[in-house]
Formats: sequence, C-alpha cells, structure tokens
Amino acid sequence: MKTKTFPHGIHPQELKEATSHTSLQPLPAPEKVIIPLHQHFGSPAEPLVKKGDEVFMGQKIGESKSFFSACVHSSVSGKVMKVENYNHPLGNPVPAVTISNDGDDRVFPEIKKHKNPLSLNPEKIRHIVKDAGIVGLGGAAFPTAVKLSPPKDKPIDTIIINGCECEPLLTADHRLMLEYPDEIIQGAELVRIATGAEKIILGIENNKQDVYKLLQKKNYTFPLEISLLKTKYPQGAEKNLISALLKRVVPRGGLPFDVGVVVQNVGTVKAIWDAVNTGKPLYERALTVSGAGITSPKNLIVRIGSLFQNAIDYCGGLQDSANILVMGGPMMGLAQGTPDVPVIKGTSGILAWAEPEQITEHNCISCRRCVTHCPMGLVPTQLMKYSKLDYLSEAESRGIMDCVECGSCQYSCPAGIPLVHWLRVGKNKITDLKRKKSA
Amino acid sequence: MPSKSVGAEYIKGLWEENPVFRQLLGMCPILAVTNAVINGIAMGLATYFVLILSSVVVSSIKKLIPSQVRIASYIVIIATFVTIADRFMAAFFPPISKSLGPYIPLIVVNCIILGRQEAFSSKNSVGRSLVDALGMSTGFILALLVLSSIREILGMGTFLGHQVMGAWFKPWIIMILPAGAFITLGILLAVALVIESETKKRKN
Amino acid sequence: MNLSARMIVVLTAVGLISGSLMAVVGMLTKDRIALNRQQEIEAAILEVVPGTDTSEELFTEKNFTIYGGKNRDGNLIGYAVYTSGTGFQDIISLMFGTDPNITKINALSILEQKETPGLGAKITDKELFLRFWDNKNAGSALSLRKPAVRSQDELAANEVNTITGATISSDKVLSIVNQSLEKLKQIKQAGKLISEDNDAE
Amino acid sequence: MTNNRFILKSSPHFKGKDSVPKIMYAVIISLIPAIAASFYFFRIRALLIYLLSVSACLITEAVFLKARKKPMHSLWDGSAIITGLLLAMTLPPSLSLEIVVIGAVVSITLGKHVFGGLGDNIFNPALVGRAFLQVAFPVAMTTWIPPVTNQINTATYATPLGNLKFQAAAAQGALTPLKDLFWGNIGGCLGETSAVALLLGAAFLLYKRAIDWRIPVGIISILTVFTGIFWLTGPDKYASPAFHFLAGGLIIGAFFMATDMVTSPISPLGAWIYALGIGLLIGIIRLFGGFPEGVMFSILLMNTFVPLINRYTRPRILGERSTH
Amino acid sequence: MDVLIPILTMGALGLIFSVGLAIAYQKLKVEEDPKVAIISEALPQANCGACGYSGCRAFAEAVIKGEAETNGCPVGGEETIIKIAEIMGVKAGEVVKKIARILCHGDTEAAKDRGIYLGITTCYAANLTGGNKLCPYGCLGFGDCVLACPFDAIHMGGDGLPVVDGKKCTACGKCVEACPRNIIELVPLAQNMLVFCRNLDKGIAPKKACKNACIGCGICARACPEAIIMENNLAIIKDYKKIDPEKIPAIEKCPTNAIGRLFKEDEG
Amino acid sequence: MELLTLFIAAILVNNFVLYYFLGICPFLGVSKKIDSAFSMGLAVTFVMTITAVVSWMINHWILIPYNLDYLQIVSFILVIAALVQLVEMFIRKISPPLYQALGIYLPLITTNCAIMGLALLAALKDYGFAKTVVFGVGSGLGFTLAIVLMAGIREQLDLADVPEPLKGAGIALIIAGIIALAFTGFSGMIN
Repeated sequence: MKTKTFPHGIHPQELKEATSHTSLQPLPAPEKVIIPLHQHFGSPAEPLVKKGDEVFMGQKIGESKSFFSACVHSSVSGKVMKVENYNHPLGNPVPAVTISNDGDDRVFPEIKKHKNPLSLNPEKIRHIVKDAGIVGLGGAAFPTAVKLSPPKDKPIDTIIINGCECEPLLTADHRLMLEYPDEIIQGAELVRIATGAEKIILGIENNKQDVYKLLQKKNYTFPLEISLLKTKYPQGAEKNLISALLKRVVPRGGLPFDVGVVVQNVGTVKAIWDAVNTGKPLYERALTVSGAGITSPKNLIVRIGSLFQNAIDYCGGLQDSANILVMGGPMMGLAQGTPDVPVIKGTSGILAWAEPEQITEHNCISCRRCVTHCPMGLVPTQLMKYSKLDYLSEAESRGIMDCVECGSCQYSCPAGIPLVHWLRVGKNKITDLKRKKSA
Repeated sequence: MPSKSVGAEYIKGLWEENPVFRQLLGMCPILAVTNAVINGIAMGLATYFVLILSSVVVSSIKKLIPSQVRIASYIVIIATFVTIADRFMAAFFPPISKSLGPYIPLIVVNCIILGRQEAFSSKNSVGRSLVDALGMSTGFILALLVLSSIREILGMGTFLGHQVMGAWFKPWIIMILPAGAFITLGILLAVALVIESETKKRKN
Repeated sequence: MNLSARMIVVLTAVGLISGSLMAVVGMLTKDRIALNRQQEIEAAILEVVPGTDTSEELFTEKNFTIYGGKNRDGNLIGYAVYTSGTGFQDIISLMFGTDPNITKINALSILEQKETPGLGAKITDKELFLRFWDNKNAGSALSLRKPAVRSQDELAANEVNTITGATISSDKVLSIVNQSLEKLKQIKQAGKLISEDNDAE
Repeated sequence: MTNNRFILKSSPHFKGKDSVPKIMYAVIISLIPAIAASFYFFRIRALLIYLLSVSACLITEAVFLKARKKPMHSLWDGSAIITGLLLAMTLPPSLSLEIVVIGAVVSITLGKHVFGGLGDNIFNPALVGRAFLQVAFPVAMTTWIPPVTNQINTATYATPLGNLKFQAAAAQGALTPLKDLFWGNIGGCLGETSAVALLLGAAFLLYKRAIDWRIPVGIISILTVFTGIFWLTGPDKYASPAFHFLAGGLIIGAFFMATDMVTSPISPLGAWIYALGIGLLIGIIRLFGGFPEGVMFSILLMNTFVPLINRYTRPRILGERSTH
Repeated sequence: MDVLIPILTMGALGLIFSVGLAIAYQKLKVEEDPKVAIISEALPQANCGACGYSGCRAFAEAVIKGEAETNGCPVGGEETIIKIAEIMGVKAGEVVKKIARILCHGDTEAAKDRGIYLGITTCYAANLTGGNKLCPYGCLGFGDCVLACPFDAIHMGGDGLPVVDGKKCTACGKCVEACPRNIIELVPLAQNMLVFCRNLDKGIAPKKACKNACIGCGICARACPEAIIMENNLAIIKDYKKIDPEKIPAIEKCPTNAIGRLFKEDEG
Repeated sequence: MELLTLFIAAILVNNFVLYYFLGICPFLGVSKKIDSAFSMGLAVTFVMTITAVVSWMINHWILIPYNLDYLQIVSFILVIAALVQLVEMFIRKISPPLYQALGIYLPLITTNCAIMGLALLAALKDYGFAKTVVFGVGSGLGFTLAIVLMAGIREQLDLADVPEPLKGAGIALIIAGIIALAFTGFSGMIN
C-alpha cells in the first residue's frame, strides 16, 4: 500500500506488541488525588477551592484569567485536604490541590449534556472546550481552545487528526482509535465545525492496519480522509505530519494556522466529543504503562491526579532491574526521579525499563547522521557546539529555536552525545536572554 | 607613567614583553629569515641597529613633531636607518644580503619598530628609550636565534654551517621550508605560553 | 606658526635631513656594491671558462648576457653565457661556458636559485650535479639521463645526469641551458656579438 | 523504595546501535584486503611498517589523552589505528623505519591533537603525516622498490605515475599495463598498489554505509572526464582515464581518505563540491604539476576549503524560505 | 650635483606629503566621537592588527562601543592600558563593598539526590531536567558559577558547594547571572548573618530534601522581628544592621542551621 | 600567456603569505571571522594594485633614471602611506558604507609588509609595467584566498577543543603551516 511520509527521521524499535492488544481499562480511583494547577502550556491556573472544601467529580477547582491557559477539574468527589506545592512530573514542584476521595464519584450537578452536539455553533464549541479544560493530549498540553481560535486572516481548510503515535512503546492512542472510533471522528467533526475547515484527514502510521481497516469499514459521512503514513519517527510531529499529508511547509517560527491547518491528537478530539456530548470535563485520560520494567504492561484510563505509583502498582509493580522511569514516550518523555508524582493531562505513558548506568561519550566525528535524520533540516552537532560554548546568537541564526527536541539526532548519534540536552540548554538560554532584554 | 628601574625596562623586552613570543610582532621576518642561524643573526643585528638609532632620534626630537605628521616622520627616520643598514650589508656582506632578499628593507614596516616609537620613544626620555630599544631588540634577536637554531639544526643538521648532528641524522627538509617555519613558530608560541603560565602559578 | 605650516616645515626638514644622510651612505657604498656584483660575475666566468684573464660583455639584453673570456694573451678562449629562467619554485640564474666555436660546454655554474632546499637546491652541488656538466658536446641539444647514474662514464657525450628526487629542477636547468645555447649560436651566426675578435676564429 | 533508584537524564531515552568504534572498526576491516595484498607484495617490510606506524600512533594518542586529561576509552575508538594504517599504506616500502615513526607521531600530533583531538581536526591526520614526510624527506619518500613478486633489476625503480611524468612513458608506449595496476604487481606505496584489494574494501564500506558514496563517485568521475579530454586530444602524450583511475593513490584516496567524515563537508551538496574539487586538483597536479601524484595534496587542499563549503551549503531548515 | 638630487627628492617628497596631509586634514575632516581620537592618541598607532581589529582607530571605536576590552592592545603595554582605562573609566563613588555569597548549605551530605543523574554536568543543564538534587531550590553543585567567574574567585569546595574567595571577589555579578537557581547573591561584605537556604516549601518536603533546609518554622523571625521576616515559608533578613547582637543566640537556635553567622569568631 | 602564468603563480605557487611570509600580522590578526577576512583581503588587493602601479612609476620614472635606487625604501613607503591615507580619507568622506566595508582596513594596510614587499619584489624581479600590475593583483588575490581559508578554519576551530596554549596565534600558525604544506602540491606548475 502506498504510504505518505516526510523527509529524514528515524525508525527506532517499536516495542508496541506488549500493549497493542490489551484494551483500555479504567484505573480504580486512588484514595487521594493530587491535582497540579499547572498542567498545560501557558499561565498556571489559580485555585478556586481551599482546604476543607467539599468538591464533586468534574467540578472546576482551578482557573486562570489568561487566554493561554486551561481550567483544572477535580477527578474525584471528596474533600480538599490541602493546596500546597507538590512534586510535578515536569520538574519543579507546583501548587497542587490534594483531594481525599470519598469513593462516590458524585458528578458535579452543573454538568450539562448537549442534545445535538453536531449542530452547535463554533463559538459555543470553543466555549465548552475552554470550560472543560481540554489541552492537547499528545504530550505538549497546548490549550485546545486556543487552537480552535485561528486568527481571522488565516482561514483554516484542513483538520488533521494525528493518529500516528510514532513514539515507541505507546499504544494508548491506538487503543482509543480501535475502541472509540465514533467518538473520535465525531470529535474531529466538531473541530472542523469550530474552525470552519473543509475536510478532515486522519493520519495513521501503517503499523496500525487494524484501525485503518475498521475505519474504512465504518463509512462515515463526514468529509473525512483516512491516510496511511509510513511508520517513521517523528511522523506525529505537527510540522512533519503536515508536510507528509499535505506537502505544505509551515514557515519557520510559524504555526499550522499559517498553512490553513489545525492538528489535533486523537485523544484530544475524543475529549472534545465527550465534553460537548456529555458535558464531561477533562479529568481522566488514556495512557500506556509499559516497558520491560513493568511487570504486566497495560493501557489504562487514569484519573488526573492519580500518582504514577498507583498506576504502576495496578500493573503489577516495577521489576527489580528497572532503573529508569519515564513520563511520555521514550524519545521525548521525561525521566522521573520518583513514582510519587501525579498523572497530569499531558501524561501519555508511564514507562520503565533497565538502562545502562554508564554512558560512553565519544568525540563528534562529523558523521552527519544527525543531519541526515533531523526532520527540521538542522545541523544538530554544530548547534550543540554553539550551545556548549554559549555562542547563542550563532546558535539562533542557525536555527536552534526550530528544534522540536524529537531526539532523532541523538538516537542516531554514534558518539553518544547528549545532543538534545545541549540544544535544550541553548534554547532555554536564548529564551532567558530575550526575557531579560524585554524586561 | 609608572617608572621602572633601568634593569627592569631592559629585562621586560626579553620575556615579559618579548616582541615575538608575547606580543606577536614582527612575524614576517621571524618566519622568513630563520632558515639559517646566520640569516637570523644578520636580521637581528640589522633590526637592533635600526630600532636603537630610531628610538634615540625619535625620543630626542619628539617635541618638535606635530602629531599629525608624526607617523610620517617616524617612517622617514626609520626608513633612513633601514636604508643605511641595507646598503651596508649589500656592500660588505653580499652573500647574506642576497639570501635575506627584500626582508632587510622590510624592517621598515616591522611593527616592532614603529610600535616602539609610538608607544615608548615618543613619550620617554632618550635614556629610557635607548634602554627600552635595547631590551626589545635583544628580545627580538633572542627569538630569531631560538627559531633559526631549531630550524637549521633539524632542517640541515648544522648550526651556523657546522655539522652538529651525527651522520645518522636525516635532515628534515620541511624545517627550512615555509611549512616548517609556521609550524615551529606555532609550537614555540604555545611553549612560551606554557612557560608563562607555569611561572605565574609558581609565583602565586 | 600655525599647524599646517609647522607640519609642512617639519616633514620637509626631516625629508631633507634623511635625504642627505642617505645620499652620503649611497655614495659611500655604491662603488663597493657594484664591485661585489662584478666580482661575482668574474668568478663565475673564470669557473665556466677556465683560464680567463679578462672578460668583456659581447651581447646583452634583459636577463641574458654573453661574455667573452680572453686569456692573458688577449685571445678569445670561450664564451660565458649568463642567463636565467623559471625553475621549480622561482627564477634560476646560471652561467655556462663554451669554447669559442661553441662545440662543447666547459662547465656550468648556478648563480642564484630558490629551489627546494635539500632537493632541487642540489643543482648547486658539485658532486651530485654540476660535475656532470663538464666538457659536454654542445653540437646538439643536451639531454637528461633518467634515472640518475653514478659516474660520468655512463653518460653519453651530450647527456647530463639527473638529481634523484629532483627531476624537475634538473630538467629546468637543462632547458634553460639548451635554450640559451641555441640563442648563443644564433647570435653568433647573425654576427651580433660586438667587438668580437675575428682572429680567434 | 529509595529515592535515588532512577536515572535522570534528558530525552531521548532510546539510542540506535551505531557507535563510533563500530564505524571505525568497519573502516579497519575494509582495509584488510589491501593490507593483506601489501604483505603478499612486500612481505616482512610491510609487516614492520604497519606495526611501527600503528603502535607509534597509539602511543602518541595515549600520551596526548593522558596529558590533556581526556577519557582513555578514546584510545581504542579505532581512530588512531586507522590513522596508523592509512599512513603506513601511503609510505614507500623501502622507507627507513625511524621515518615511519616520525610520520606517525606527526600525524597524531599536528594532524589531530593540536586541534583538540578526534572530531576537531581540520585535516586528515594520516595525510598531514604523509605530507610532512613528503616534504621533510623528499628523496626517501620517492625511492621505490619493486614488489618481491616482480623482481626487475633496477636500482632506481619508479612508480607507474613517476614513469608517466618523468620518463614520458605514454609517448614511448611504456605505460605500466592496466592488468598489473589492477592486481598490484607494481612499485608504489605499501597499500596503494593493488586496486582490486582496495576496491573490495571500498565495496564493503559502501555496503555498510560507513562512507558517503558521493565523494568517491564525484572524484572519480571528474578525474575521468578531465583526463579523458586530454587523452582524446593526445593519446601519445597523456595516459587514459583507466590508467589514472588504477594508478597511484587515487582509489585509497577517494574511498578511504577523502571520505574521512571529520574532514569532509556535512551537506550532500557540499560533498559534491568537495569531491569535484579534489578530482579536478588531482587531474591538474598529475598532468601539469611538479609531482607525479596529487591525491594527497588535493585532499589536503580541499580539507582547507571544507569550513567554507560547510558555511555556504548549510541544509535548508524546514520552513525556511530560500533567500535567493 | 649628484648629492643634491637625493636631498631634493626627499625634501620634495616630505613637502608634497605634508602639504597633502595638511590639506586633507582640513578638507576631509569627518566628525566623530572625540573620545575615539583621544583613545587613538593613547594607542601605539602601529596599526598592526594584533588586537584583532583593523587598526588603532577601529580598536578605539570598539573600546568606546564597549566591544573591546580596555586592555586589548598588546603592543602598548601597561601604560596604554592604564591610559585607556583612565579615559574610559567612570570614577566610582563610595559604595558599600559587596561580595558574592552562596545561599545554600545543601552540601553532598546534607542534600539528597533525586536520582542517578546522567545528563550534562552543568547546573544549567541539570536544572532543565528538574535537577539532580531532591531540593528544587538548592545548589546543584556542578560549578557553573566557578566557570562564570572571570577572577578565579570561586572554586568547588570538597563538600560539593562552591566557595567564594573574598580576596578575589569583585562583586561583578557574573556568578549571580550564571546560577540557574538564583542562590548566589551580592551581599555587603560586612553582613555576617545570612539565611543559607532558598527553599519555599514548608515542613516535611524541605526537611526530606536537605538536612540544612529552612523549614519555615519562624523561630528566627520571632526572635528578632525587627530584622528578620518570614516570606513564602522562608526566613529573610530584611536589614542586617538591625540585628541586635544579643539576639544572635536566639536566632541561631534554628533547628536546621539554615540561618547563621559566617564567622562566629568575629563577633560576641 | 606569460602574464596568466604569473597571475596563477602569484595566487597559488608563490603565495604572499604562504611562500614569502608577507602580511603575516593581518593574516593572523584579521582572520577570526570570514566576513572581515574577506573585506581585508579585498582591501589588500585594492591597495596592492595601486601600489604596483605607483611603485613602478616611481621606480622607472624617478629612481632608475637618476640612479637613486637607495631611495627605494623610503620613497615607496612614504608614497604608499600617503596614498593609502588619502584614499582612506576620501572613501570616508564620499561613501560611508564603502568605508565600513573596506576603508577601516586601510590604515592597517599601510604598515602591512605585504604591500611594501610587493613594491620591493616587483622592483627586485625587474618586472615591466603590465607584469607588475598582474603581480600586484595576483598577490592580492592570493592573500585574500589565504586569509579567507584561514578564517573559515578558525571559525570552525572556535567550536573545537584546542589546547589552551595553542589557542589564537599558535594554532593559526600551525594551520598556516599545514596549508603551506598542501600548497606545495602546486609547486613546479609554473613553466
């Protein structure tokens, strides 16, 4: 079958067999949930509750006035124990609401169903999405309401639903597509209505043939095109996906808006459908718990605010040899120091395996594998050196800010150089400098 | 102006402010004429002569020269002495003069000389300028001597034309060629820096 | 005195003084330098036309001079040709001598060269190169023996030896000599050699 | 469960199987046929030169790593061994052994460590050593002996290219037969003589994708075109492209030296420019220069251009509008 | 006559040259920062390029623009450097002498690791991955400040914390900028009492992370409320001059030694 | 044809920097960035061309006729200095952009031994007018080539882990040595 793809990129081991055939199952809500108020890209939410407050499941507990933000909802019903800093999978502790679960899952009474979701107007859909605290569930946690509000001068013609799940090990999106195809497609239709686009393209990597066949059979009446893509990393990266499917190139520093496209993850569109159809805000998500270090890998639907430990315990606990714990996929995920961190909206996977404790780093021999594989057309080894030596303006002029940190360069680097880490250092330093200048 | 003792004024040219190793001045002659020790010495002496005399002259007439034409005047003064040195060599040491080619006349644009006039002689008394010039040119000769010795010994197995290496030694012809000159001087500069930082460390 | 005037006066004065100084030095060294040059030429002539007592310039143009060497009796005993051409790196200036009839080359002397030291520069080496030029047949163009041989006996009458490893430099010297030899013959034939003593022929 | 059981590092957490030593050892393996050929043609001398060159390179490398407080595992990444092998392969078999050692020390010192070690060097280390020796000991470096399998009694034996340049072999019809060039039954540098052995190794490297195919292809095609034009205009004066392809150091240079990743350009376009430059320079030097062989100089010369080539042939960033 | 020609030639050359210059100076004068001329004057005018600029004037311009260091001319030697510095120098008024202080006592023994850190060993890089230490506020111990110090005044102590050499520190602030966790501060040299912690959490979390963390208990603030206040669970010395020497023992009752004197022997 | 060989030889074979060691100070000093190295190279080429013309005129119209060869040094340097200064002032006045690109390198060139060396070498080799000019242009381009190559390499080496004592002039000289080594490949090419 003819598949589409983008230039460069890599093909790491997929390792998806462990979970690709296990259906999604709900993780029992733990006794207490710790819900960080900052789980998304943008400004943090302010707490709406205080210690001792009684909350319902789905009740809004955090909100920000900023446009670039998302609300936070309680994932259980119970009592607020404290609002205090707590460990966060993204690094530094942030304020979090700890709620003791009364086990009743009493749904917030103000939650409303919408009878005929597909006939709602765009404004309404955006409003519901914003109110439901939906963010991109692919990992970046970009507020979805923002994505649904393209600037007036940039008309959107195509909605791309990202079903690639190009990261190794992860299969939660795969399962979602198999188990909730109608929700996903209808959610996509809602996005199309909200943005005024003409068509929807669902991109799936060709290692998910079963999904492709299932969806072909369904014969949806929406303006939907299902496209098979080559199994290649990072097929799911926004700009590369657009180039693979539409042969359109997002300009440097630009957004998919600039070429008339909105990209949404399958999990996100499902959440949109749920929010509009049933009124359910985003308080749980599908994720994969897998890797050689997990005793029995599973795909779970997890309440936001459950601890990693809860999910791992449910999957039989960690193997003794496991010495790395990662949130997200192995290519872009974040290594965790402890399982005592809450699941957040951006947690697409909890992975563990055994990693060698010694990294042998050789000198860069300019083998240009990083250049060959960089999906963004950068020269990572050079950027790495600029970053290392603090030549920030050179790094910037040679495109360090275009780096999406996909890790293709480092994956293919025979010298074992932590390229991505260096590039992140450089990018952050440049951002710091700009912030300082504008301040 | 910080006043140094006469001794210190002299000594600084040998190492601390050695024109070649520390200040990277006069690179062209240093590279070009050091393929044999004799050439190096001749070049050094010519520079010595020019630097000292022009330093004395410049420092003694410094007050008369308006600053706008001082560079021009210095050049004329230096050029005069260079011409004298050049003619003298051509007349009495024709083989050396021949092998040095245009490099004796080029002393006139040697940064060491013009630089010292501007930096020192134009501001200091005749005596101090003389001492400074002596120090600087000794430092220059020293550098020429070191480089030319290395190059001649390795490149031809001789020192001042006398065989010093045994018959087993195969001369490294590269040393008398441009490539060898560049590489040797590069390594010498590094050695000078190492010595400098070591002595600094010891002082601390 | 305003600034411009002072500038002009001072610089002119400096110019004048240095001019006089240089004039003096110029005068003092001029003869000596000319003498050096002459001695060098004379030594070379003596080398390539042995037995020369006096010599005179018979023909001259840019970078090409024919000297006539005369013995004590004033008889022409040979021509010494000063010539130059491009070598491996730079110009090679040399002198070679012939008998008055230009039938043989007496000897070769290299005056100036900047060939690779230790390699091409061996063209100045008597033992390795120059001795193979003694008494060569000048009737036709000379040729180079490649690869090098060790003794004079192995060479033909119009063959000269190569320097091992410096074939090009040897070749260049050969072609300079061959060209100049041809030129010498032509000039002589055309009778352009001035003040030639006809008796010598 | 203790707090510090887990490894902390930045993504990505997966890594491909390629490693620097693997790449380097692939190159070493690819050199084996040519090395074996040189043992066959030059016997014990070949062995001695290889041993000395490689061990001198390794010792020099070790001294520098130690002095500069660099990780010692770099010693065995294979790069010093390759330098030693390539240097030895480009030396005349009759070279005296202390010169071999000087060459090896110079290769590692001036070719590599003055720039900061592997990866930072601008020039191919083996070629720096080789060029140094060529200029330092010109006579020793141009004195050849015939292979033991082809005993011709001449005191001064010349390489096929030397014959072409200095004996006007083309005019006399005395060009070394292509068959000898192909099998390597000729005089020349240790590892350069046998074209077939080198091509075998090159095929392995190309199969392993350890080298950029554009570079040898570019060099060989431009040289073929260049020498071909002259050959067609005067076959009695110039040698055929096939001769130029098989003779001298072209194959080892094009496949094993010009392709050195550290010293060749990054982008594909850059690789083409670089390769064309090398091929053209080889042609010019072989046909008009003072030296019979120009591979070494050409590669070194183009090495100096690599930073400029890299600067002006940077790959286009995704979404970047062309400025032209 | 022969003697006169060179003399006249030289005289003429000098004359033409100086006249040309004189005219040029008047006709072709270009306005510029007078400082450039002054600095140019102070330079050797060798135009040798040893400074990396295209000439003495270019170097002077670079100095004025702040691109080049005042000691960038290797030819002129010390005198030139002093002169340029004098021209460029702004006379510093009487200011309180400050020194950089490391406000963290999370040494290798006190502060726990967050995991086995295998990333790039600089503080900045470690901080991006959440740090190698359990305490999210404390010193990471990779010595970015050491590298940043242009005066060689900071080095890593044996306990994994940087040490500032008071004699060499010029309070330039480079280390303050370099520290990704902002635990270095320029403090008046005379200030002896400091809070050696930046942890904003309360109670167990800081205690778990580091033995020497400020747990926000407020004992010190209660002992000396006029000088010390609590803010975001952290003790802050508002005004060290107001600390009553008699209250020091009470302040130093801190259960974790997060607040204390630098040199106990100096005071009562 | 002769002029062409002279031209190529001046660029490649007898390169001013790599063969004659002339102009080393700017070669080391202004070779840190490619852009400034290129401007410097152009400025040198420009001045060299002028110098070639002017020095030939002085030599053949004044010095040789009056037998004043010992005034070569002083007259060449004075005229070059004056000329360069005038050109500099002139450019500065009429075209500030050109001054920024080229002019700022001019004062540095006055005392550049490459310029003086050109005048002296041309006189020494007794070149005719056309040859002198070709020699001047060729040598200038040769200088440009060398300095731009050097700058390219040094920009790249900026990212390298060059041993501390070799940083700066040390490594630059060694690179120059290796480039000179590579350039020996061209020797013997002039016929």
